[in-house]
Amino acid sequence: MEDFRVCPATGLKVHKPAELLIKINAVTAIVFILIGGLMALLLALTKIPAIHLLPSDLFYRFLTLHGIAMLVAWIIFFEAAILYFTSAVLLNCRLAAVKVAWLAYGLMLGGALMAAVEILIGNADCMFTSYPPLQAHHLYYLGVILFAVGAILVCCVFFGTLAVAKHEKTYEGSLPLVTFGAAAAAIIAIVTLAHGAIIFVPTWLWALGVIQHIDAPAYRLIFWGFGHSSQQINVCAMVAVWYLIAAVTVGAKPVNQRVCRTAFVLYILFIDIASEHHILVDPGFSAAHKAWNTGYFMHLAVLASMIHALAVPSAIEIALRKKGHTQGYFEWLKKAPWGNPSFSAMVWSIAGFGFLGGITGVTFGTEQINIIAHNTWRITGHFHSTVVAGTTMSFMGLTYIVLPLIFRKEVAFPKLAKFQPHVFGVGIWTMAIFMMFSGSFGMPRRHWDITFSDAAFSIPFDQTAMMALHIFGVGAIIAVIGGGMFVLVSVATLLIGKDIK
Amino acid sequence: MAITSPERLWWKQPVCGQEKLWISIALVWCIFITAIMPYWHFFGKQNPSQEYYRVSPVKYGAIVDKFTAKHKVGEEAGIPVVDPPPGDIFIAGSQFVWHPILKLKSGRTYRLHLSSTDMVHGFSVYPMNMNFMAVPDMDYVLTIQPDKAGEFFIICNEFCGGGHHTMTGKIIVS
Amino acid sequence: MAGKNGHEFEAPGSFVLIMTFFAVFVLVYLLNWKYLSDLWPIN
Amino acid sequence: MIEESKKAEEKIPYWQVFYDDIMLLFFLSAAITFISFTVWGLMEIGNTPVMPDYTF
Repeated sequence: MEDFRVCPATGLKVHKPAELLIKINAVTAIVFILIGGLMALLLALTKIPAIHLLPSDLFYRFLTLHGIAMLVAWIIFFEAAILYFTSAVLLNCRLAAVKVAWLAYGLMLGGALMAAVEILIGNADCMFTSYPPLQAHHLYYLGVILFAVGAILVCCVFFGTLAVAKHEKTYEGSLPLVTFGAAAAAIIAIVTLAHGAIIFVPTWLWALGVIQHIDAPAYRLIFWGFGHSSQQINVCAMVAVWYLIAAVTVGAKPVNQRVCRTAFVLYILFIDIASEHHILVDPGFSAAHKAWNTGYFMHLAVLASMIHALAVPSAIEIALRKKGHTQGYFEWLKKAPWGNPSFSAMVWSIAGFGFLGGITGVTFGTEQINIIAHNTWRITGHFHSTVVAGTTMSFMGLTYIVLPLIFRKEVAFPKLAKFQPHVFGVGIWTMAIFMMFSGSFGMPRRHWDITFSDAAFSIPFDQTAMMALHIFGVGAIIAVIGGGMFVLVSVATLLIGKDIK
Repeated sequence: MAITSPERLWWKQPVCGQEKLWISIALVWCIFITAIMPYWHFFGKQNPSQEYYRVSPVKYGAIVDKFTAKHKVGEEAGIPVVDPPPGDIFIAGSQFVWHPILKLKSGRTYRLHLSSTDMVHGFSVYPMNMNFMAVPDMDYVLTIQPDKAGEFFIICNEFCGGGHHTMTGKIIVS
Repeated sequence: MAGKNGHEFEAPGSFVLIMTFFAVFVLVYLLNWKYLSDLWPIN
Repeated sequence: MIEESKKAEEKIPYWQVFYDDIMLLFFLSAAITFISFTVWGLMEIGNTPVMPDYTF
């Protein structure tokens, strides 16, 4: 068939239209990480008290854009690429409904650009959360809705492809574990985006003047069914990517399929109710609702993460021990392919998500402990650990695999690529840790001026926390450099990388 | 491999001892961190309040104004200071100030009503680091018992508009 | 290759790592309860 | 191998069939989230009593 090519390295049949969609979604994602990264640099330079670069209105505007560009556009465009890759490519199958996939891409790009432009021209200084009664221009909400519809279509194409593969018998038995993980992500995505639709459509009508009032507590409830669950898409996608990178870089096999799949099933069933974490100190909800939704069901999803936390490293360890690195406890770790940026990005991702993001997430998600963490900078530090040190790092690692495999280009500047995950990792860890450290003194998030120079009371903030703010700044700048290296290597590979034939 | 289909009957593959041990430990831990939440509700002293009422921002604003007028003892930085007896006390967040300033007595019990007259605000007591949400349309009643004397500042920690970073308030405990 | 008879520790290094992780987890978690209990009594 | 052919005839365990049923997992996921988090939460907001009057 003309529509397919056979990958010389893996023997996989690659559907050419799917390949093109993977490429375009991945490239778009990288454009958005560039925009978001630029914003990150400006925000960090404002946060450092000694520099305090931006005026307050631009700070809040760029903070909103940073959230939309990173949390929504970069991550979800990349996830679209992952969904197409894990379905069409890994299952040796054609992509179902190529036209719908292009429509989805168009909607997502149009929506993201619409929201971004509205933010930049000052019509939507409302942060990612846009809590009513704070109102943005109606086109901002429309942009978010279009993006969400596009993302739902991506999931539909993914499920369609699974059905096609099953029907055309392009694989036998159960789905590969990585595809199963991606399916978990897609399931969660649809539940999440449904919440987004339920809340953003009325909010859009409210901005248009059709609806008079949006109930603030109800908005907060349903918004977080979207806002927090959308991060659980990332968790599933990231864990699937861990298994993928471990398989490709060291030939790791899942130690036990039943255990690994059970962990994904626990995610599918229970992780969405973790949205409760955002409304733990809100009026309107009883302790029963709070404790139930953060309690045992939710902790089964925590259990799932803890299962993966052993399953992935032990799969890697077993594979490396088989290669002869058997001495002591850690020879395998020392002799691991650290020069491979995919591998090192994956290790940074596992450690970052586990030690920084996971532990803090469970801690802050405890009903009572949330009182000392809610809306402080600890929360910001927490989700920079999960979404950046975790998800983004794993996606960076995957990029180094996708470049030769799908784009068929040799990675440009291999030495730079080798150091990139370490630079980014050191930066983002420093940044996230010191965010959390300052936050534990009560330093608020989304705050332009922690010296309170224009406020009624200039609050003498703790000097240790103020010092930590400078270390945070250094970490943030290192992280931006690491991110810049990633964009540079990717773009250079696309433009001047040698073709692989 | 994780990127190819597993063996046909993957369910029957036995779980090795190491994984079994870890899953057991993790499960016990998850049960513990679940049980500690209801436990703390009964035996702990710091719990999110379960008392809340519907109230329109206009009505809440009027109640806070009346409360302020009744107990006003002075003014600081243009914000009225009140010295109410133990019982129901009120604070409102509005763009961009927390008012009134409350004078409380250590060791006494107060029912602190918290709400907003416009946007969603974050109520953060510094340096104690105690955080709650002030949501319009909702009166959140926190039963508090200040046990340390001193000056406590209130920071708004939810973005509420352009002057968000200037939004502060004060509680004085004697 | 894994778990043929279901009882061996075939990845001892990973087990050490996960135990380190668990120790940090427990420590951070309990420390936060301690910080919480320093607040004003509130209900 | 003899063992292999035997295995091929063996019925697929119930749980494995369940795990392979992506649509069922999707419906369970949506049901749990909507019932436990969203609908219950909205009911609690809806049942909030009105603030009593305070006279000073």
